[in-house]
Amino acid sequence: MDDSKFWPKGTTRCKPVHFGLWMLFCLALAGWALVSAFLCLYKGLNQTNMNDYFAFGVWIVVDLAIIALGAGAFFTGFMNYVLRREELKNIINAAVIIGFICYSGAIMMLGIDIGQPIRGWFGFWHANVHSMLTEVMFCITTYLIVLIVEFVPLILENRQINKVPDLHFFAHNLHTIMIVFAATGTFLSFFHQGSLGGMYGVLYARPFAARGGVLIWPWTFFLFILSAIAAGPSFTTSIVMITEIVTGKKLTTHKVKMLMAKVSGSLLLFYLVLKIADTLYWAFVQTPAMGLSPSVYYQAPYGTWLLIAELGIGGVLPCILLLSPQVRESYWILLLAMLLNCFGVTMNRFVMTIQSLAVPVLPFEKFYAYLPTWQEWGISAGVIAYGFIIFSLAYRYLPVFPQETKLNPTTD
Amino acid sequence: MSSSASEMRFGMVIDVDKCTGCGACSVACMSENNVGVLPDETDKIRSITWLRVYQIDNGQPYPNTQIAFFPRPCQHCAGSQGHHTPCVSVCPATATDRDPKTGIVSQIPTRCIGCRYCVAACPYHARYFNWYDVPWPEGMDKPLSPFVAPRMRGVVEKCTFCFHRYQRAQNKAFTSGEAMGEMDYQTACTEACPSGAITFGDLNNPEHKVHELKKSPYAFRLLERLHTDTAVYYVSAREWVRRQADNYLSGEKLAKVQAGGGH
Amino acid sequence: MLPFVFEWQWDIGHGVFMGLFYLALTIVSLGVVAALAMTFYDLYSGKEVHEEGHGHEDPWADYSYAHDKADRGEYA
Amino acid sequence: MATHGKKQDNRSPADWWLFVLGFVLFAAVGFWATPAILYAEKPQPFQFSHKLHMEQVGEGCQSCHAFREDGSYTGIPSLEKCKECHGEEPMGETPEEKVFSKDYVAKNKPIPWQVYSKQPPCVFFSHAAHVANAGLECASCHGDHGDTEKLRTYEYNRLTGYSRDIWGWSLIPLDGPPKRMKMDDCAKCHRDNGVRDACFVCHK
Amino acid sequence: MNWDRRAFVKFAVGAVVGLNASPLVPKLMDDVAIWTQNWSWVPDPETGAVAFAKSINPATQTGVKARLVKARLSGQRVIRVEGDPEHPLSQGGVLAADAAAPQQSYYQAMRVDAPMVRKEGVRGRVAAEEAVQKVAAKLKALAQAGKASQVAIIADDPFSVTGEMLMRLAAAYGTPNLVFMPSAKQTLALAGGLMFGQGDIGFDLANATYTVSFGTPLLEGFGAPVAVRKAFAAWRKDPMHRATLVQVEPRSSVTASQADLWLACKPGTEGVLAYAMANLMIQAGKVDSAAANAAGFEQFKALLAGEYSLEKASQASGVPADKIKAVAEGFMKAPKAVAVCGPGNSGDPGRLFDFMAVLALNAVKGNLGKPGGLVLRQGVAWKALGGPLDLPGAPRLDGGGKRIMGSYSAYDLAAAALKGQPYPLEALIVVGCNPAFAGPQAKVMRQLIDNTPFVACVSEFMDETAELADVVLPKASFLECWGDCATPYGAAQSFYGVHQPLVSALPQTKSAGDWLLAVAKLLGGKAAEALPFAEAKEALAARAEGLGGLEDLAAKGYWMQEKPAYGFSFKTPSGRLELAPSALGKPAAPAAGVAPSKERPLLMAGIPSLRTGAGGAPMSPYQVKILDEITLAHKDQLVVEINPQTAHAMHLGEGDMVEIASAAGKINARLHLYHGAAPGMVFVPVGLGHTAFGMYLKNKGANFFEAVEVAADPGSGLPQWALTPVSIAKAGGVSHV
Repeated sequence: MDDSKFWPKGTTRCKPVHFGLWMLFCLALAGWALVSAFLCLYKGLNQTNMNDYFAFGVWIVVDLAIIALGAGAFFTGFMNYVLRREELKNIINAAVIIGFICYSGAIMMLGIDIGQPIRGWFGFWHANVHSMLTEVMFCITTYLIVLIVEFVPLILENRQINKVPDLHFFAHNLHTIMIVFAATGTFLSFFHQGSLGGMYGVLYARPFAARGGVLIWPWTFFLFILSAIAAGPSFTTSIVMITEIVTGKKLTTHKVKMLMAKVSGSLLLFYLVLKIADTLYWAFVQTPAMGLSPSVYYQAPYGTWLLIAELGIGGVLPCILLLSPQVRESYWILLLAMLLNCFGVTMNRFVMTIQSLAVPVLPFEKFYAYLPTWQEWGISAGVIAYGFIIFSLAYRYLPVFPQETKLNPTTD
Repeated sequence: MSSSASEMRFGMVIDVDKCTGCGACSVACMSENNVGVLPDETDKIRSITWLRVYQIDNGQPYPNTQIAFFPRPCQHCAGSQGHHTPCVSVCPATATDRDPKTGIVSQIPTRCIGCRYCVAACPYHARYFNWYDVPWPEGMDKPLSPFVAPRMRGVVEKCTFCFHRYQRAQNKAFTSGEAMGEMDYQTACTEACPSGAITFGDLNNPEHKVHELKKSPYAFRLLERLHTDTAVYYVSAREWVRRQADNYLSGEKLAKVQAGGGH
Repeated sequence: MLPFVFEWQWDIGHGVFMGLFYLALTIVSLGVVAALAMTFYDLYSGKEVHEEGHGHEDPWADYSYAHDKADRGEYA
Repeated sequence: MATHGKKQDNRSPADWWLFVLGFVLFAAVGFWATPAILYAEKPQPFQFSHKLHMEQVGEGCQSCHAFREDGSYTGIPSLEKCKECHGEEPMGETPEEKVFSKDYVAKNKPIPWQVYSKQPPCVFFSHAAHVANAGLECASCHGDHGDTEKLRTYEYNRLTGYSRDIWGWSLIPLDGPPKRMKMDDCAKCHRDNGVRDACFVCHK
Repeated sequence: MNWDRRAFVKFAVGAVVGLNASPLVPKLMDDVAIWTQNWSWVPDPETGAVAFAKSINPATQTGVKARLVKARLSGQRVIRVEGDPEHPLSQGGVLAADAAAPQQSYYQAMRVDAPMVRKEGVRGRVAAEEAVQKVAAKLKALAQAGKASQVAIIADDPFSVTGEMLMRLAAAYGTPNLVFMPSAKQTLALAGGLMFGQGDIGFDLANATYTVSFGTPLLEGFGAPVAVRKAFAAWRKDPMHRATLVQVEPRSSVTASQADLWLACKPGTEGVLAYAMANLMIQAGKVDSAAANAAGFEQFKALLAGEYSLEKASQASGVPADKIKAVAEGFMKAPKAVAVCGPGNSGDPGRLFDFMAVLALNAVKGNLGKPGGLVLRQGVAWKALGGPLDLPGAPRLDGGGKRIMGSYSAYDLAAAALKGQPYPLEALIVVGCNPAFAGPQAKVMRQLIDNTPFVACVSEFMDETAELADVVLPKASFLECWGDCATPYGAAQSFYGVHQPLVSALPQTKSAGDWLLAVAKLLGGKAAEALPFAEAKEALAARAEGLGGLEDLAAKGYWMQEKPAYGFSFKTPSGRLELAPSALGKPAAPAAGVAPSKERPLLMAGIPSLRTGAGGAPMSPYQVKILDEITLAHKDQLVVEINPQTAHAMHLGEGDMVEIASAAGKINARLHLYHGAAPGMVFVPVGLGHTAFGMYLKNKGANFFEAVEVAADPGSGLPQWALTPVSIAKAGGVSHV
């Protein structure tokens, strides 16, 4: 079974049997997810460990994390098309694919997470415009459409599909006006990344999550955007680097990676300054005003190590690394710094979801901990498997990396 | 909080010193509103009791230990200082809404998509999600009331201040012509309480008992500092009970936050 | 999300929210329609399809991007 | 358009009719086939003539469908109400009444009528508010059901289980009750009469 | 026309666009969403006319009003049991058990829905005639063989019409072994009889301004709980100046917490405190005239001064002397003060000494027959069902005859029958109670049932006793049949409540009275003459003639003495108050209390709670649901309370799985550290641990009565199980922090 004629021009891919094995592994993960999804849909959400205190569980954490990490798509697109940083052209395709994976994966997970998926469209039909979640639902679905529109031309550039004239021209024309979609995507992403943060900031009756703000947007609105665009490029670049390690090929010049790292690092710095200011204000001014002390927030097992992990290991450390030129020159330490950056934003999403629900508000309530069931892990793993499958297929059959042929001169 | 003549604000005054935690209010509420029972109800944070009776104690060692009870229905918050009712403002599908005419927060299970954002937003844990499809074994569906629709799985439900009794009182008023009196619309828990600890009525109406009771110096509300402006007042002559209603820093004195809309 | 739905009352919240939302939707759909239109134009103007006749590494190379500085040989 | 290059000739103009054929065929399926599959019929226990009864009773609809003193509404009358006039021996000669007297009155078995306007369990419709307070005519929602000779066939939605009268005759919100009785139609009538309502006014 | 791929694509695109142009997609989306709102497995209760009917719940003695819906197709059903505002005792209040009653009677799996007979070990449904015939045949055979006295009957309430019918049937049939579940009414009647010659005593709580409750859960199961709570509400009407309530008991219970003052005494020393307060009042010269010239007053005064001085009492009870003094003074000064005694915290009938000490304190205060004090009740003027019948001569199995005033003990009966003295048991009939589960005799009763050749059971629920019985006759619930219940314990006015059938009973079920009449008819002879009624309603009507006829009694739901009868008369042998009762010859004195030993260092007592249900009747699903995690923990483990210091001393921690073992048996539970628990004690919820009743109740928690040790109370001869010495040890199983 030789699929070489589908490979992008001038590139070599691993033998189909290796690719088949890899696909089998991913499909096994996806199978586990399907079983979990069936159980949750058929028997109901009692299959999870969520309850009336933990209305949100690991699914929402993963949703928020992959949408934050998927921000690489819109921000790279924004820099490439709107800010005319042309060298990002070599990584924009990967960014778009990762963005598409994250958003479509998140929406599928939300489909299972809500109690009545069949009534999901009520959020659009009977919209409550004052709710941050409505804004999230509107923007995420619209931005997914934008991502699909950005992903389609890449698919149509597969060597065989490109032969069909209609599709060839359609892909080309879409590409010429891509700036329109990139700009709309940026506008939409700005709002829903913010609204995901706003979702927690507006909970004025939940002291841990509540924040002051400007007009209708709590500070978490802006903090979530900043942390997303700080982590997005890192996530995209680290995925590309991991693909390079796995396939043994150089996919983009190191210059592109250094640029992404530099952007990521500076945004991370900007975010950390604001985040630490917000945390200090929240811990020493806002919380006492509500009659609570930070020690109430940090109880076993969600102790202060979470703060250190989020802002220290996941924040300050990668920021320093990404901003120092020697690190950006290196390969492995750069990869490590970017992964730490992603780890930081994931911890932030975890803390804002799980810990804010664990903290009791009524003085006579108890502090509860939460541990997902295998079904919940199954569906989270399913999204990751879905990502592997889509990215592997895209890498194998679509011309994702323009510089690949030049960087890996084939012998014949 | 301004209240025009036509605007009613139904609320409760619960005397904690009369409540002995017997649970009659909780059971009467579940029987009145067709709340189901799962085979295993020991997981208390998944058990649906619209009115949950919390047990609190003064933390003193033997022999000065004292316990008391907070029956906690939905507080039907009005929200204040620019904030809406905590749960109503967050629902994406407008499945829950606060009726300005009666001050009651409604919950429509047939529109709820089960995203549970309102459950996370409510600081009083007064909202419950149907994690299970409630089993109705042979005979258990007979004592169901036709005036409240039983809920399906995957939706949120909460105390409605027995609004179906307001609807029936409204029907009676329409056909008989007289206006609705205080005693025409009473909740199931108010009627059930053997110690008469719960009083229900229109907080804005001077003739209703609650209008006076909420003015007692011993009256307080849960989590007053969050400015949720709740409709359920609690009364207790014991200072340690009043102190359990809100979060205080160790040194803070109780008088700092006064009940009865002193914000 | 449509004005004839039950509890619809116009207020600035609705105006701003729905306005921006429909704006974004129209921009995206116009973009796609524009691409389709250009495709039909290309099809019927008989433009040639540049298949793999010449194994040029960079698929974008032969398209004259006046503005595309990238292909003026500045690979690192 | 001018012909350009060799592409033009292998596209025969006949191609487009295939698109139109597909369009028309499936549009027909959508418009005609789905209602036929979606809605099914259930027979009434026996025929009933409102017209015949309206001529003989004193206060029109209220004589059988009346208010109770606590303001609730009887809706479909119970067997006891029928027994106020009917006995075990049929009064007229119509075959329906024989079935009624023999199978139901004699056996004292309640009549399992298919109710055209049965609202979903989550709806609280107050006749008191609409008839006693707002003074609406029965026909404004029930149409000419009161003067029909025979009961029309009862159709219900296979998927939702609700009678077609309340949610199924027409999709577009132009024609209101009795042709279309979805939530928006009730809301429209409320809005036109300046009644600002909360969810719990109509839901339970 | 070449049908190539491009043509097919065009057709397909046309089809898709065409389909979306039709209303198919929005219609299906809408209908599928509506389908989720109308699932078939979610019930749609039928509406109908609402009606109300009055009734009384015999289990909780609350006057209730059932809310009925008369639906067009499915007929009449009860949807709510609410309080009856016009009822003088309950005044509209209900308990959790009342509000959950509809579930209890409708839930099929719990109910016995048809008569059952066990053939070769397999229990099968039979027709009513066959079941009754089997019971009657067995009894007739025994009577002919002269073994009539070797039949025992266990019932729950001696004052109900069923109780009276059972007395007449037992007497007519010829067996002396009719035993009722022990209750505090008997202890109070005994104490009153000894000191005043009056058994029918009540406490006028509503008018009292200073109440001292000795060792009884006043707010958690004393008398008619709702009536007491209405008095409690009256005390607390105005939060600024409230009537005082003092609770005397070892544990910080609900009553102790709601009381204005709690005297945390050592277990079993409540009576000592009552005597000490009386002594203080005598020392202060504040003695009522009736007490001053009571029989044996000098002897009483000397005993109190000697044995029960302030220091001795404080030392014995562990309560600081100044607190005892303060309460004694408060009791002295208050215009309308009353001391209250009643059922113990473990549901036991109470110790006679404690009751007599409390009555003596009331006598010294002089509130006998005064508002807010001890009052005599007029007694319900119901008509007896027939002429007096002579009691059979044979000795009673539970040795009841020897004791004063015929007290009952199912425990002694079971123990004696097992030993075969004075004679073995041939047949056992259980009517309307669940002795194999509820009550100290649970373990012994199960052995007795196994060894008794014939066991018949008239039961509403398939409970533990019914599951072991040979014949089970389905009893109707109080919502489905005629029945009554008499004055609750400690009520100030005598009372008589009637419940009527509001809902068509399950086809085969009848009231207990009907089943007795059916058996009596088949027995014929004297038994038939003793109960000359066609159905139980007729017997009730006969009884109700004294109270103005059954019809308007049923409509009103109750008969009640208008207001408490103030004024007091003594019917003692000496014609006056007897502080040293002639039957005893000296004032009451406590016997040696139950003491913990080395290998059983702790004392176990029950936790009185209105949530865990009353007596053998099962808790309905709603009641099980409101048990919080300090009563029934995750995975259905019972939770017991222990004082943190005691637990620490025994190296036990919060959430440990422990095994509590006494001489009689052992139970497994999870430990909960509670500051309010008295040191050296462990407190166990009562009423859980059923092994029957289907998924809502089966195997939830452990049964307190499995580990209870029973001893006869030296004074009243009634079984006494308030305190049991137990050992406590970790029982493996991971502790859930």
